[in-house]
Amino acid sequence: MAVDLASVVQIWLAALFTIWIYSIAFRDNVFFKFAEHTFVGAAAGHSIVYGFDNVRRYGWDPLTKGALLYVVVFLLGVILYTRYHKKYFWVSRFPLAVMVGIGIGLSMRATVTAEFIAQIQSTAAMKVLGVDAWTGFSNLIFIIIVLTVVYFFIFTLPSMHKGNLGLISKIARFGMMAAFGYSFANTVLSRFNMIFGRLDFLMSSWLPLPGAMVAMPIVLILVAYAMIPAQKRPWPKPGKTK
Amino acid sequence: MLVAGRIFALGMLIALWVFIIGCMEMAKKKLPSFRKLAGLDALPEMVGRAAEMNRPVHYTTGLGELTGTVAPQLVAGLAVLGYVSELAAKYGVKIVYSVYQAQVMPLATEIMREAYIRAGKPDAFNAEDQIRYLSGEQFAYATAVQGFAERERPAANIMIGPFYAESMMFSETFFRIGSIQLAGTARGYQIPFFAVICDYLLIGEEIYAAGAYLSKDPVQCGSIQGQDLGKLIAWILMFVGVLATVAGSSIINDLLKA
Amino acid sequence: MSLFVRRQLPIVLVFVAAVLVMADYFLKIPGTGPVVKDLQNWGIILTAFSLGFGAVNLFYLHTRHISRRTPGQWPFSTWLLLMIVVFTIVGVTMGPTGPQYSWLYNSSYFALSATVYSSLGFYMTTGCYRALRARNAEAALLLVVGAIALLRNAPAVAVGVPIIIPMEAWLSAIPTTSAQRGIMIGASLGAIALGVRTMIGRETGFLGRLTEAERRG
Amino acid sequence: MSKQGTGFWGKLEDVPREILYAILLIVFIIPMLKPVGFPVPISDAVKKWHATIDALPAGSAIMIDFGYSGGGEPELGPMAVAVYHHIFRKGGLKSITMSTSLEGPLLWDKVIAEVNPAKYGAKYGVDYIHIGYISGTETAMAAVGKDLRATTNTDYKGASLDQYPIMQGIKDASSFKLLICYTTGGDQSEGWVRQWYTPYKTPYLLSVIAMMVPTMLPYQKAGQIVSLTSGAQAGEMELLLGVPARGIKSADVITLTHLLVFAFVVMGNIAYYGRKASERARGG
Repeated sequence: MAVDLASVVQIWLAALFTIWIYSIAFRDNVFFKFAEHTFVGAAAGHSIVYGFDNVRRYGWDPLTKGALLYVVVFLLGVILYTRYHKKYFWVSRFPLAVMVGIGIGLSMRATVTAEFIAQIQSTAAMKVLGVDAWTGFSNLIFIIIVLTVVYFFIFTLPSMHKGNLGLISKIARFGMMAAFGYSFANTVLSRFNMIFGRLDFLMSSWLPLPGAMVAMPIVLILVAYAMIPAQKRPWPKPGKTK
Repeated sequence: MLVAGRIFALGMLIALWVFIIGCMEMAKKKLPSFRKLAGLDALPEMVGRAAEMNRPVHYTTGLGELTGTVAPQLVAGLAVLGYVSELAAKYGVKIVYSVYQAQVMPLATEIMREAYIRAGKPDAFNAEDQIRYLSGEQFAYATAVQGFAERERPAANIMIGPFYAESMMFSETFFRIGSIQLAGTARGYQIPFFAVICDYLLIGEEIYAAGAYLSKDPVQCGSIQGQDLGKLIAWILMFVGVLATVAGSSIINDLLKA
Repeated sequence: MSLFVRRQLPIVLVFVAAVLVMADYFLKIPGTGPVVKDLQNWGIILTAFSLGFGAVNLFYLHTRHISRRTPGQWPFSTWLLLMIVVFTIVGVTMGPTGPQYSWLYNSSYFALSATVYSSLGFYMTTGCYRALRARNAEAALLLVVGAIALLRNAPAVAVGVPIIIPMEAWLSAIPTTSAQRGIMIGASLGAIALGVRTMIGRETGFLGRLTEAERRG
Repeated sequence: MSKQGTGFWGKLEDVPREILYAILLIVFIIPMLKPVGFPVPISDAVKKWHATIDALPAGSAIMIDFGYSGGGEPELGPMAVAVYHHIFRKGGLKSITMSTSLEGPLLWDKVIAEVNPAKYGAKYGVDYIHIGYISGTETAMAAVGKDLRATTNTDYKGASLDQYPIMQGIKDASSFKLLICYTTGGDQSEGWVRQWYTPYKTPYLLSVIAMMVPTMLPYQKAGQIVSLTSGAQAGEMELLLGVPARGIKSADVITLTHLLVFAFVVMGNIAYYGRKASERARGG
């Protein structure tokens, strides 16, 4: 397999990081800490890179092409960073207020339709009669669960939950537990697919490289060694690296 | 001037605004009463168990910032922290609060100190030992909490707030060391893990109700009451709509489409 | 500066921006369209500016570790800051999709971000073994539904035991969808209430740190 | 809360996690070394997704959001690859991509390299294009929906959009016949319903990581999403299209590991009830 040096180094780095991160499932150790700090630093750096790219493409480019109003946006963008100033932190509230305001406006205007009215409408239109018995029964169960779950989340009218009415909340809890069981199984699927992705990378990209088969046990032994508490291992002693 | 097909939505939105603001105003005069929350009722038993076993209670509120969209969940978590601290002070149990957000530290200190004063044991509170800022990074915070669990083996673990991927790590670790657990979050993806592993659960919006009920804050209580009216309307519309559909009428459907 | 400018004016701005965006959707008012269009594009640029916040926060936190030589932490802090600098320099000077940046991304960030969340799969496995118990009726229901979905998600099982396919389809379409819908209706009201509280200045989280006078005001 | 027990059942309940992990890893690795080639059934959601793209008239523009992060790549990468095969093979469609996730542009590069559009005679700027990461998530969706060219005038490399024939006639959401989103985030999957489906009624195909499927189901039921698939179904899409790749490769592993987890659940419960029974027998 002909691979250039840059790709080889890339695969080695990615492989080491993968193993180091997985070590956390067993115990905290110095290699995990290193990989984790790399992750956090890289994520922050990546955000800056794309933030810069966006500011340049959507702000700077139009500005240099003559859209002078963008000067205001640039000023607002820069004063966002006054939030770190001891005295003038409050100046950053103005651009933040614009962002928050847009966010609220966009979310509220659509939420009331997409997540409230559309859901009510779809429930109300379900047929219990005039369809085959099984569909009718299923739809009935559906309607009962939606109604009981909404009822369950009514908090400030305690009389709605007294005595026999408590049964409604019980049904709701059963409905939600079924949903949680379903979600849990799907999460297992997601996480296992992710593990598969990483193991597949290790086995089909890294291990075929020269030296990887020898390196793997060494890497694993080092990680295992790093998991021994500092006081119990012969070297290095606590206080030096940890 | 109105856009066809969006009229009912606008009317509904305005109605909801009126409910929410109106209830907040009303709550200033008289707080609404709340239904029982099964999760909260378990707390005295949990803290009592810790007292019997002479082991600490662990509390944490997950990630998120007081300035972000999940702030209300964090606020709810802090309100419950006050109540649990008071219980712990009364039972003479040590409660340890693991913190992810440095900005929360002063607020948490105030809340816990007041709780100890309410319990009549102001001297028993030691902020440095009981409020531990671990890290502002998700997995560093998560591993630090796990380390604490393994070392000090708390008898009870309470997690209320915005939780992310660390929910599974926490609930599994505390389960393994035998802690009795109460968890609550409004982050939908994480509720199933809590439901599977924890002994007691506050489901989704229940944490807001718990926080409002315990803090007696009129804004929070009123807001929840306003939302309840919205839920009542949704309930009635669905109920009547289903009956109308059975009767062959699409009156509710047409109304909602307006 | 007066309390009004510091505390009330931002809330007024929130209110105005939110009302404009909503008016553009619900009402036909000549002139709002172009204004909201600009406003949204401004929102994009401001968000882009705010993408540096994370790095600044980390910078504050970790320079403190470095200057105090926090045992066991400061070398990692130095490395973390170095990573931020390297990513920024390579990405900004050589382009965010250039081969150099792409190399950097694939050798570190991509591998790490793909691995970090997958490590939870291990916790889930032990969770399944130890905690997924039929302790009571609710837990038993959760377990049964979860087990059926697990089996359906194993492709070969679904082929071998075809009955599992309609069973899972029903569980997904009926109880799961309906319970999620109930939760969604409640949560949508929560989102609207949060919006209202922010618009009228009862939820001031976004203002950040409040001074003593502002808290009272 | 676990009850640390003694005796056989107690020990079985308390198997050290290292052993459970080791068994899991072995079950992962064996089928990777020796693929079995288990069969895979094709579900209705995947068929419906496929049919939706098939039914698009020639010349239709599709908006595609690469809204996932690296963590979702093993699921959503193969799905995006398979769908691109379909789009390019059908031909005559314009796929315009943007990203609401910071990692989107770089992940898109990976996917395109894997698809190799040139094989189908598809050209960048004519048949497909990437207009870049746009920050602000829902704000970005709303802005692009309202007026795409007012939001951005350059592609993801910073080249002017004017030079690309694919952008002719593309103005706003109404220029698109279909919306596709691959994502690991709720802000994205739900955001497109709120910012595109709700105001513009653009037909919406969504692929998310499996764990997000349940929360998105109500939208599908209400007709706001035409077809909802999980990235884990990428193998089914590959089979349907006859382009077996990474998605189908995972089928063996997923089958065996799921059976293992199922066995773990059963064993755990047997141990639990075994311990309870023996406790009752001993102490009552």
